Order: sequence, then structure tokens, then C-alpha cells
Amino acid sequence: MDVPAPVLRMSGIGKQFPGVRALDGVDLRLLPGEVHALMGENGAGKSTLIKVLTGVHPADSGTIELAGRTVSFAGPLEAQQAGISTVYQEVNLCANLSVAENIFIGREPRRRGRIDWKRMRARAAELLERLELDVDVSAPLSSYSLALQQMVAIARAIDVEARVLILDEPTSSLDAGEVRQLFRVMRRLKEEGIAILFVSHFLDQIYEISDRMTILRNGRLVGEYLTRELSQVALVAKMIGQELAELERLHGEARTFDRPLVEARELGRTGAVEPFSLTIHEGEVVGLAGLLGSGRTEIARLLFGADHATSGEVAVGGAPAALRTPRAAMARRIAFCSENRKRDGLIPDLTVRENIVLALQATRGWTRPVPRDQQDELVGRYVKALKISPANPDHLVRDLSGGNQQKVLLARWLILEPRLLILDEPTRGIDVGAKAEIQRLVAELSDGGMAVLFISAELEEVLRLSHRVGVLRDRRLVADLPNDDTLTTDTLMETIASGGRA
Amino acid sequence: MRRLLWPLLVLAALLAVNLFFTPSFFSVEMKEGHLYGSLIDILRFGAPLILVSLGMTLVIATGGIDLSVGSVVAISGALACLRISEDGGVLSAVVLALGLCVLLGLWNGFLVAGVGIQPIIATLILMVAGRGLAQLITDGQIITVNSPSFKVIGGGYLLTVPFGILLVLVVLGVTAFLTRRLALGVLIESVGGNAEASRLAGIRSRGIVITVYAFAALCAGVAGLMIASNVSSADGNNAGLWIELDAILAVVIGGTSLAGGRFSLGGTVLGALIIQTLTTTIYSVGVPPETTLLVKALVVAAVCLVQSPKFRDKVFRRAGPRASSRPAAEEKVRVTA
Amino acid sequence: GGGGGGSGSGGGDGSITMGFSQVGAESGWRTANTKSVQESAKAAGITLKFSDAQQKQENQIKAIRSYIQQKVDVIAFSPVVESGWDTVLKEAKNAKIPVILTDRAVDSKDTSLYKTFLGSDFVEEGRKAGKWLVEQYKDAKDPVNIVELQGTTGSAPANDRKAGFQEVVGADPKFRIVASQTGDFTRAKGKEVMEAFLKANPDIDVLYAHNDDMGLGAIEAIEGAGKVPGKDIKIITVDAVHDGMQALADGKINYIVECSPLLGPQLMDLAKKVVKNESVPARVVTEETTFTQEQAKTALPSRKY
Amino acid sequence: MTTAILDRLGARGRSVPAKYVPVLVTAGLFVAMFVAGGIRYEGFATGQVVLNVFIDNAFLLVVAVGMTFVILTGGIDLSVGSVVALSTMISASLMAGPGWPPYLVVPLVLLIGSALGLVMGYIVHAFDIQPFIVTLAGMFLARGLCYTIGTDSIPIEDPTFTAFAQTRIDLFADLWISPSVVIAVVVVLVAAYVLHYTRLGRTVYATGGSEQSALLMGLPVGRTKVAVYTISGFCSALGGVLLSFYMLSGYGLHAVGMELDAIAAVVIGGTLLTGGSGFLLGTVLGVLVLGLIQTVLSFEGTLSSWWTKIFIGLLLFVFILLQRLFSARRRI
Ligand SMILES: Nc1ncnc2c1ncn2[C@@H]1O[C@H](COP(=O)(O)OP(=O)(O)OP(=O)(O)O)[C@@H](O)[C@H]1O
Ligand SMILES: Nc1ncnc2c1ncn2[C@@H]1O[C@H](COP(=O)(O)OP(=O)(O)OP(=O)(O)O)[C@@H](O)[C@H]1O
Ligand SMILES: [Mg+2]
Ligand SMILES: [Mg+2]
Repeated sequence: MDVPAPVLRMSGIGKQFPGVRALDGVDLRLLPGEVHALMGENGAGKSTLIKVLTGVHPADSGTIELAGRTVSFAGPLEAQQAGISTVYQEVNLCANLSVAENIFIGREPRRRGRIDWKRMRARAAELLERLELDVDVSAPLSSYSLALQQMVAIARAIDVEARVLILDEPTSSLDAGEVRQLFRVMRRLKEEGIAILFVSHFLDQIYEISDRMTILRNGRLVGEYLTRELSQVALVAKMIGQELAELERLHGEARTFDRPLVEARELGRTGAVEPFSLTIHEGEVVGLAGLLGSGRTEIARLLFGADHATSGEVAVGGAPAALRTPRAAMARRIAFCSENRKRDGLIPDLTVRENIVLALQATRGWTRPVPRDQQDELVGRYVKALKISPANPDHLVRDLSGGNQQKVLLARWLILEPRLLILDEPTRGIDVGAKAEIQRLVAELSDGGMAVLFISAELEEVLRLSHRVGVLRDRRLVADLPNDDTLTTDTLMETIASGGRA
Repeated sequence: MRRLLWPLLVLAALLAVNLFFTPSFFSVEMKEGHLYGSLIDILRFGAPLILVSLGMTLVIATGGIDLSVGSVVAISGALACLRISEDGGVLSAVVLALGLCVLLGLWNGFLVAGVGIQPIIATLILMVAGRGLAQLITDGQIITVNSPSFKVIGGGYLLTVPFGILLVLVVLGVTAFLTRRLALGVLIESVGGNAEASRLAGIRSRGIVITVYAFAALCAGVAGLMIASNVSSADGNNAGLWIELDAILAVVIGGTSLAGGRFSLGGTVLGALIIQTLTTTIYSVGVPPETTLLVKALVVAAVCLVQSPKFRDKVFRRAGPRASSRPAAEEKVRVTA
Repeated sequence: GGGGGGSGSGGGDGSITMGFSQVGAESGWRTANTKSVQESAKAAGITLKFSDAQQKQENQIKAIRSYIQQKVDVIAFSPVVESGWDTVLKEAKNAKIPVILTDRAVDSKDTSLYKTFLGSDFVEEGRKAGKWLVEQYKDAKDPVNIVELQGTTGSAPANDRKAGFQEVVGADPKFRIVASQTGDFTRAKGKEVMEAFLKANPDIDVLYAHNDDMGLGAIEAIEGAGKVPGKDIKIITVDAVHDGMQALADGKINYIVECSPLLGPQLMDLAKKVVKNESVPARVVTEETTFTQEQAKTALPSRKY
Repeated sequence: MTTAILDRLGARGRSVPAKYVPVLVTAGLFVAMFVAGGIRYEGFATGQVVLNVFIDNAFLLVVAVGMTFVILTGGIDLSVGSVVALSTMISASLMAGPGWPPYLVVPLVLLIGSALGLVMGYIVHAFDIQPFIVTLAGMFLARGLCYTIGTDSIPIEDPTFTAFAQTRIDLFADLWISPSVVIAVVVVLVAAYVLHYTRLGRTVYATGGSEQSALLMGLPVGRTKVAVYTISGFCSALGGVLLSFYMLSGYGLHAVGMELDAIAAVVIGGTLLTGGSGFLLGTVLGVLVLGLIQTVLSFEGTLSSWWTKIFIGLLLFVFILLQRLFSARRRI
């Protein structure tokens, strides 16, 4: 079989961070007209490899060849100029600028040297329309949800005329529809002969779109394979170094829930979510399904007191509760793990340990520090259970890989052992092994009596965990379905599409 | 601790310069039952700055800044001296002055955390008005007091050691205890590192911010008492003038970022000592006043350069053999997109 | 009071409005000066518009402009600096508002821009200090080691007091200024700098401080070093504020050159004359004296500031 | 009347984008303050009083424009006041001593200011040092250079220079402005254009929004950071030249604390000190507000020195408080 000459070849790449060997002799080649998946567990070194390529981090060793010539980029700007367009893992856009600017900044359409705002907005709207998004491009990016921001980042990257496109977990908070749009675009680009590097922890997506894959483990190269020649099981085995048990629906038998924990009556917030009523019982896992921007996050924030409701009321354990601040909610033992770990979750300058015990510490107040041995015990337990790596509690969270940061955030809320745990996209960017572990943990906790509100863009996951699924559409709770055998992702999709009238 | 290495080296270098010009610089002797010497002087005159910087450190760690400390220094000294000159009760005067300072700090904190005004402007208000207040208290004159017990705070000795130094040690100890032993430090760093995330983690950031401003004002108040007591007089016009700048500088030299987040009390103390040593050095080496600022500029530049890992990389390692994995610049390809 | 002061330029109704722009409130001396102006204006029946420039020349220029705008009858001000007044003074002249300088001079070539200058001569003060010193040590054979505490770097009194002193003592090589540093006119700095001087120069005979406050601070440092101020180290200062006079009477200071802030009454007299278009001398030097320890003891009880 | 404007703003709801609200509120408050002054003081509400605010603050305006660039990137420049002083000092000494002509001196001064800014910007960028400390060193350096030139004030007597400085540009009806005002207005317009219509300007905002993101988006962050400090250095030098027009003297103690005035003006104008958000128009308003406070004080005319300060603080407080209350996004 003939293989065309690679556009990009990295060989023998090594990168050492203080205390962590992130990459060690890694090779990677990208062929034109192919989607190449970069696979590996959380912390395997995928993002680091990408950052070394685009010059964010200088490599310690190894060479990079672009179109047969040795290159070394001093920064993303140079990489971009050389035709490498990148979407980095965390959404790296400027929230203070408008959507249109975020797409075009650095290459704005100009007329006689001055930025042509009108044309820029028009082109941005056009570009987003091609991704089937209808947004006000002159509004600041900060007014949009994380998923939309991810789409904007993608729009920015694919509009560049590039020979190499790099997408580092672009789909982590996208739902099926958006993923389909993205794949459509990727196929088109592929046909144009562009080499695409794609990172994702969703194996289905990998098998759907990629032609070839490179697998990393602990910063070392495992090998390069053709996707169609490697089974999912084999892939996982190569990634984590062992076999993974099959995933099953975690809540086998149907249970009845009769002790309401949190009851929301006509709770709503103007401009965010229409008044809705929802009851969550003790021990129950309620999933929320809906499209991008359908208001799932808004519901979660209202139930946690992160935003003020403009109508309706909440009762917790039968007593009316004014959830005006997160503290008030936490006092009633409600916890909320937010979807945007960078903006609403982690304190990047603090260590893993400090981030994990932060919420617990907050409930105790500053005069009663969490005793050191209790800290060690809690942190140690969750570092192990969630496989946080590096397993050093005194590592700065800022320096962790994306998935591991997510685990830290999750651990923060799990140790609180709340009565209601609201999880908004808790498995965003988490690898298959850890994901199963987290799902098992959630199921275990709910069996122990904890109520969970579970939000995820991945419908399978929602179905696997929930006892009941609320469906949102256009910021309205349109259906509340029990999760029995008749409920499948297809019926869910239908409900979403029809707005619950079917 | 490795972070403090470079400031320590700078401090050592400054002291070495002194030793070169004044061979007796390191000598500490007993005079009339107290310790006496240049090193003691540095600690003694640096004490107010260290105090103000400690308060400033916490404020900066929350992502704020406090410009009003200089005015608070003046107010505290002025009020205490006024009270003492009126009826002589030192203790009540001190309590009153510090009480007012805490109130002023709460006011700052309220503007920042309650009303949501940007810290620099919120505290600018008190910086300007507070100086006026201090002058109002002293009527623009210098209030001289003659109270031996008041004199102790800034100019006295306890067990041969200057009382001011002991006071600093106590405040430092208390601050370290509150922030590092108790959980205040982590919460402050968390608020400064990511305010929204802290709110969602259930931290009462408003209360913490207000507390921190009150603490900074209290520290400034104690410093004000020290300065006033040291010269037995309150000068509403000049006491604490520009001390906010020195304090911020001390904090920054100590490695705390003005953007908030992680802070280092030890670094701040070192920073303040560097500044004070520099001042003393300038006096004792005999730098003419016209060039004082040039020397200061050089030292500050040197301190910040030597602390910068990037600078050390570029300058110190360039000479050494560096395994260059990067191809030379001319090999770079520019591919037109 | 709603600005009833702008009674037009004619002083026909007899009431005079004066705009007075003060440098700031940087020292007790300055405050006494402000008070004196305010009190004597009241006593003289002159409406005073007062503004504090907070040590900024631009604020003074603004204030003078606004006085012109408000059509006051006479403008008086203590310039922050000597240079840079021509433009605004021309505006005043065009608006036919007479200007009186107080305390400090301006270096404008065009002397028609102001009517008169009332104030002290800082250089002369420096000379007076120097002359006393020369007189004191006229029999001494050994070199005399002098340390100097300067005022705020760049300020006119600091520059002039230094220059005047230097002019006199510089004539005799036995006077050696071994250290000279700014003490910013404050007690705290005076003390701090003196402590450093004492350690770096074991053998100091004389301290010359540009104002009393720095001298007072330095006295504390000298006492802390176990020496006797006024005996082991002779001290000369300028200003003669109350605390300084007290120290002089107590024998801790040896000599004070007066620099009187009480310009108010003289200023009001001049203002009245100027408004009536009477001729005034181009330079009015304030009546100032010097004090020795004995003179201080007699003068102290009647000292107002 | 401010409330009326705001009510209308509120009524129209989304038609005024949230980002303009602070600037509009500031403008409304400024007008309100001016009207209040006019009611309280005779001769206050005249056109010339407003123009005087411009005339007396032209240099501050120029300096604050440079500061706006720096603050928008999330930095700070403490050296501006000293660079202003240094500029007056160099201008005066070169014209007084060797008798250089102004058309040589002024470009030289602007060059020196820009070069100082460039060096500071380079250090901030290349060595990753906090701008506060770098520009503080710059502040000491420039001030120190002033004193090494001389501690006395130096009058400027060059005929061309003084003639220009004393030119009055007559407008209609007895109103006049100085050439400095024209220069300042031009600077503001150019700067507004740069910020809004050029890549450099937009990169300034992006850098302030998130430096790391801007870097990853492939924006020339380093170059931009160096550029803003250079711009600020240039503006400070130009401000210094305007100040020499105003004062006709060079002096090492000129513009002490001006950095704080400039920062205050920028922040009062609604720009966030953390960067990324704010408008140049806000800065203009901030300067005007500070100037108007001074004018109010001189019209008040009866305040003692300390009440002056307390009064400034109070006015500032009331202004900021109202600004904050009116523009607070009504998050219920
Ligand atoms: N700036 C940094 N400083 C120190 N260590 C780092 C830094 N960036 C990454 N690391 C470490 O390098 C390793 C590889 O991280 P990387 O982000 O490349 O993982 P990844 O494969 O992208 O994982 P994920 O799937 O979670 O995104 C991790 O152990 C991480 O802690
Ligand atoms: N397609 C869109 N068009 C307009 N606004 C949108 C869109 N998507 C998201 N938003 C904005 O994002 C905000 C957040 O929505 P929310 O986060 O509740 O949605 P979600 O259901 O959690 O979906 P996701 O988190 O996947 O975006 C909404 O208030 C809305 O303003
Ligand atoms: Mg990654
Ligand atoms: Mg969401």
C-alpha cells in the first residue's frame, strides 16, 4: 500500500517538566488527506505533544519536519503562519471580545488598512451558519456557554487556510448534533488534502472519523496503527495497558423513590430558563438531556444558588429554602460541579490537595482548618480512586493535564458527601478508564442515598446512570421521562427534536 | 523556599557593599543596655515598612491593592498623639487610634467587596481624604508628645531588643498563624486566584476581602504608632508619605504577584528588608541626594532581573554549553498559508 | 457662600477680594503661613479665596486662571517653583489683576508681571547659618566635620539654604561637609538619616539642618547614640518653630535662623496698596532674625507657632 | 437628569450594549456635576470653564491615553510622571544651555520617551517581570536623571517655544483654547482609531482579556506588549512637551504623582485595571472629571488645605458610587 509523504513528521520528541517527564522519544507523522487520532489516557502527553509542535513549549529533544524541512516554531504565531491551525484543549479565546472578533482576530478583513467591522461580522455569521449555529456574533463571547465557545474556537481554526489542522478534544462538551457538523467539516477539509490531528476520549467518534492513530502511554509512544485494523478493545488495552471490563447500564433494577429531597416549583430566571418544576428524590439520579444552549446548565445553577431565580421557589427536604448564594445551597448540603473548570472551578495557582479540600474548608470556615491527616486521607483516597496523575497532591493544578484537572474538580465535590450532587458535564475530557470509574462512583453514592442531578452531552452516559431523564429544549423543561427499557438514545433524540409533544 | 533564594542573595550583596564602605557595619554592641548597630537600625527603621507590607501582602493576594495605607499611618499617629497630648492616657489613645484604623479598613473593604469598586480607586479615595483627615486631626501642625510609655512602641527597648522589632515579630507570627496554621491563607489565595470559582466553592469571599483590608489598615495603624512614637510626634502631613509604594514594591520583590493568588509572607519581609537596607546603604555610603534615585533604580532593576528565571536563562546559561536541540533560525521555513 | 466675590475689577465698594494660592500643607511651617494669611485677611476685611495646590505647579496655575475667571481684585501666591509663570501671569496682567508673590520668588525676566515680592531670602538664611558657624570656630585649628540634612531634593529652600551655607563655610578649608543627605524636611527622616551618619562618620562636630523638624529628629538619633546634642555635636537649624525654639532653649540646638511664616499682615497691607494703585517696593523682605540659646529663652513664651 | 437618561437606557433594554453603559453613565454624571457646579457657583457654567479644564489638563489627557493602552493589556506604567518631568527637564536644559532650537529638541524628547518605554516594555515581555516593578524602576531612573541634569528649575525662554506656548486659538464668542488642547484632541482621536480600527488595537484588548489565550490564538502578544509601553513612553514624553508649554520651565519635581492621576483617570473612566475592557472616551471623561473636581475646589475657594483633600475624596467617592450604582448590571 502506498503511503503519501507526510506533511508533518515529529521524531524523538522529549519534554521534561519539573518533576514530570511528559514526553519521551515520541514520533508522530501526519499524512495529507487523513484524520489522525492521537490517543492516550489523561496525562499521557497528547496536549504536550501538540504544544511542543506549535512552539508553546520548546522541545528538549527531537526534530520536527514540515513538508520535508526542519522547523522550530518560537510560538503559535509562527506555527500558524507556517500553515498549522490549532484548537487547543481548553477553550483559549478572549471572553471579553465579541464572537466575530474571536474568530477573526489577527486576520481581520481590512479595507485601506482599517478593520472592516461590517464585513467581519457578516463573514463570522456566515461561517457559524455553516456549522448550523445561529448566534449574535457581536455579543461578547463570555455571554455564551462553554459548548458554544468550543464551536467558535473550531470555527476560528477551520477558517484558516492551513495544511495541518489540530483539534485537541474539540468535542468534549459538544452534543451529537454539533459533533456531526464538525465531522462534516472535517471530511470536507480532508478531501482538500489537509492533514488533521484529532484528540478525543470518545472512542465512537474516533472510529467514525479517523483513518490512523498514534497511541501514547505515560509520555511514551506505543505505536501507530490504522484505525480499521485495531479493535476498540485492543485500543483501550494499548492505552491503559490492561483490559477494560465492558460497560453496562449501572442501575439495573427499577426502584421507587418516595422521599423528595429537592422540589423546584415554577423556578425560572428571565432570559435564561423558563419556569420549571422538578423533584429530585433521595437516592435518585436525574439526568438532563438537551441540545447545546438548551438551558441545562442554567437549571443546575439555579438549584445551587449560583444565579438568582426570578420566579418560583425551592424546597429542600420539605422546608422552603431561599437559595440565594452557593453557600446557602451548601448549607443544605447541595453541591455543584460546574462544567467550565477553568472559569468556574479550579484555582490554578493552588495545589491538587488545596483544590480538593477547598469546598470542605469553605463549609468549615477559616478558623477550623481541615486537619492534615484528614486531608491526606481524603486526597489520597480520591487521587487513587480517580487515578489522578501525577499522584502528587502538592502539584499545582495549573500544571495538570485537562482530564486530571477535571478529576480534581470532581473530587472536590465528592468528598463533601452532599445530599444532592449536581454534576454538569463531570466527565468532560476524561479518558475511558476513569470515566467508568466515575460512573461507578456516582452509582454507588446514589445507592447510598445521595441524589444526583447529572448533566452530560453524551446521551449514552445519561442513560446509563439515570433513573429519570428530564429533557430540555429552548430553555424549557419539556419532558420528564422514567428511564426504563423503552428509553434509548434514539427516543431521547426524538423527544428533544419534537419538544416533547410526540 | 527556593523562591526566596534570589531575594536573599540580593540582600546579602547589599550588606556586603556596606561592609566594604563601613567596616564596622556588622558590629552590634551594647550601649546603655540596648543593642546598637547598623543592622539593628535596619530592622528598627524597617519595622513600620514590614508591618505595612504584611497587610499589603494579604490585600494583594486577594487580587486587590491598598493605596490608603500611607494615610492610615498618618491618621493613626495623629490621633494617638492628639489623645496623649490632651489627657495622657497612652493605652486608651492606642486603642482609639487602632480602632479608627480598623474602621477605615472596613470602609475600604466595604467599597471593594460590598459596592464592587475597583480596589485601586476605592482606596485612592481614602488615600486622598485620609491625608486630609490626618491634617485635620493635627491641625496641620506637628503634635509633639512627651510620654515615655508611648515612646516605647517605636523607640523603646525590651530585654535589650528594640520594641518595634519584637512587635513586628509578634505581628508576623500572628499573621503566619492565621494564614498558614488556620485556613485563612488558602481561602485568601483562592479568592485572589479565581474569584468566581471561589464563590461557587462556597467561600465567603466578601467577608474575607473585608477582613483583609481591615487587617491591612490595622497593620498600617500599628506602623503609624511606631513612626509617631519613634520621633515622639505626629506629622499628619508627611508621616507615611509614599509608604504604599514601598510596601507594594516589597510585596512584589517578595515574589507575590500583583494579579493575586499565591503569597509569601517571608518573601515580603525580605523585600521590605531589601528596601530598608538599600535606604540605609545610600545614607551611609554617602550617595548624593541627586543620584539616590538612580541607585534605587539600578538596584530595583537588578533585583527583578535576577529574580526572573527567563533572564537567568538568557544571561547565565548563554555562556555555558547548551545542548541546542533547536535548529538555527535561518533553517526556519515560512510556508505561506 | 455663593460666589459673591466677583465684584468686578473696580474696588469701588471698598471690599477687596484676594485670590491666594498656597503651595500645599507639607509642613507645620506652611500651615502657620496659611493661618497667618487667613487670619489677617479676616482682620483686614479682605475676602479671601484660598486654594491649596498640593505641591503641584499645574494646580497653582489652574487656581490662578480660575481667579482670573472669577475676576478677583488681587492675586497672591507662593510659587511652588521659580520658573514657568510667565504665561499665566501675562493672562493676569491682561486682565488687569495685580499679582503679589509671597514666600518664594519667580525667575521671570519681565518684572512687570507682578507688583511685588514679599518673602524670606533662603540664600541669606543659609549664609546666616554659615556665618554663625565660622564665628564659633574662628579659633579652632582642627578641621570641623559638618553633616548636612537637606530639605526635599530640588525644592527651592533646600537648594538655596545649601548654597548660602556653602558659600560662607566653603571659604575656609577647615570646614568639611563630610556627609550631606536629604531628610525631606521631616523628623522621621531626619532621625533615620542621622542614625546612618553617626555610624558611618564617628567624628561629627556640627549638624546643619535645613529646618527645625529634621534637626529635632536628628537630636533623638544623637541621644540614642549616647552623645549630647548641643555639646558633642553642635546643631544649627532654620525656621524657629515652637518645638525648635524649645529645644534651643533647652540647649539641644545651638542656633536657629528664623524664617517667619507670619507674612499675613504685611501681605494684606501690600494688597490694599496695590489695589488702590499706590506704589510699593519691588521687594519686601520679611523681618527675620536669628536666635541663640539665650535669646530663645526670652522669646519662647511669646512664640505663637 | 442622569436618572432620566438611565431610565431611557433601561427602557430600551438591549439596544445599548452592556459594554457602553459605564461610559455613558460616566458621561451623564459628568454633565450632572457640571450642572450642579453651575447652580452652586456664579460664573461656573460657562463654556470657557469647560475649555479651561481641557487647557489645564491637556498634558494629563495625553499621558492618560498612553496609560489606557498599557492598562488595557493588563499592565501598568508607573514611570509616566517621571518621564514627563524628564521631558520638561531635557527640553529646558537643551534650549537654555546649548540653545538648541525647539524643532530639534521636541523630536529628541519624544524619541527618548519612546525609547524608555520600549526598554521597559522589552524587559516586561522578555523576562516576564511584573510591569509594576519594571516601571517603578523606570520611574526612579527618569526622576533620578532629572536630578542629575539639575535640581533647580530651568526657565524656557526660547522665543519660538514661548510664542507657541502662549498662542491662543480663539473660537467663537470669546472662547479660546491653547494649541496643546488641539494636540491632545488629535492624540485622542488617533489613539481611538488605533484601538478600534487596527490590529494592534484589537490585540491590545485580546492580550488584556487573556494573555495566554491571545498567545495561543497566534497573536503577536510580545510585540504588542512592547508596543503599548512604547506608546505610553511616547505619550508621556509628549505630555512632557505639553507641560513645558504650560509651565515654560523644566523641573525635576514636576508631575510628581502624575502616574496616579493618570491611572485614576483611566480607571474612573470605566477601564478595568485587570485589562481587556474599557474605552478611550472613558479615559477622556476620567481626566475631565478630575479636572472638574479641581475647578469646583477653586470656585469653592474657602476650603483649608485639609478640607480640600477630604473634599476631593468625597467628590470622588460620590462620583464613583453613583457610577457604580447606575451601571451595575441588574442581576437579581
Ligand atoms: N506546564 C506544565 N508544567 C508541568 N507539568 C506539565 C505541564 N503541562 C503538562 N504537564 C504534565 O505533563 C503530562 C502530560 O500532560 P498532557 O496535558 O500532555 O496530557 P494529555 O495527554 O493531554 O491528557 P488529557 O487527556 O487529560 O488532556 C501530565 O502529567 C501533566 O501533569
Ligand atoms: N445556540 C445558541 N444560541 C444562542 N445562545 C446560546 C446558544 N447556545 C448557548 N447559548 C447561551 O448559552 C447560555 C447557557 O446555556 P446553558 O449553558 O444553560 O446550556 P446547556 O444546556 O448547558 O448547553 P451547553 O452547556 O451544552 O451549552 C444560554 O443562556 C445562552 O445564552
Ligand atoms: Mg490534553
Ligand atoms: Mg451546559
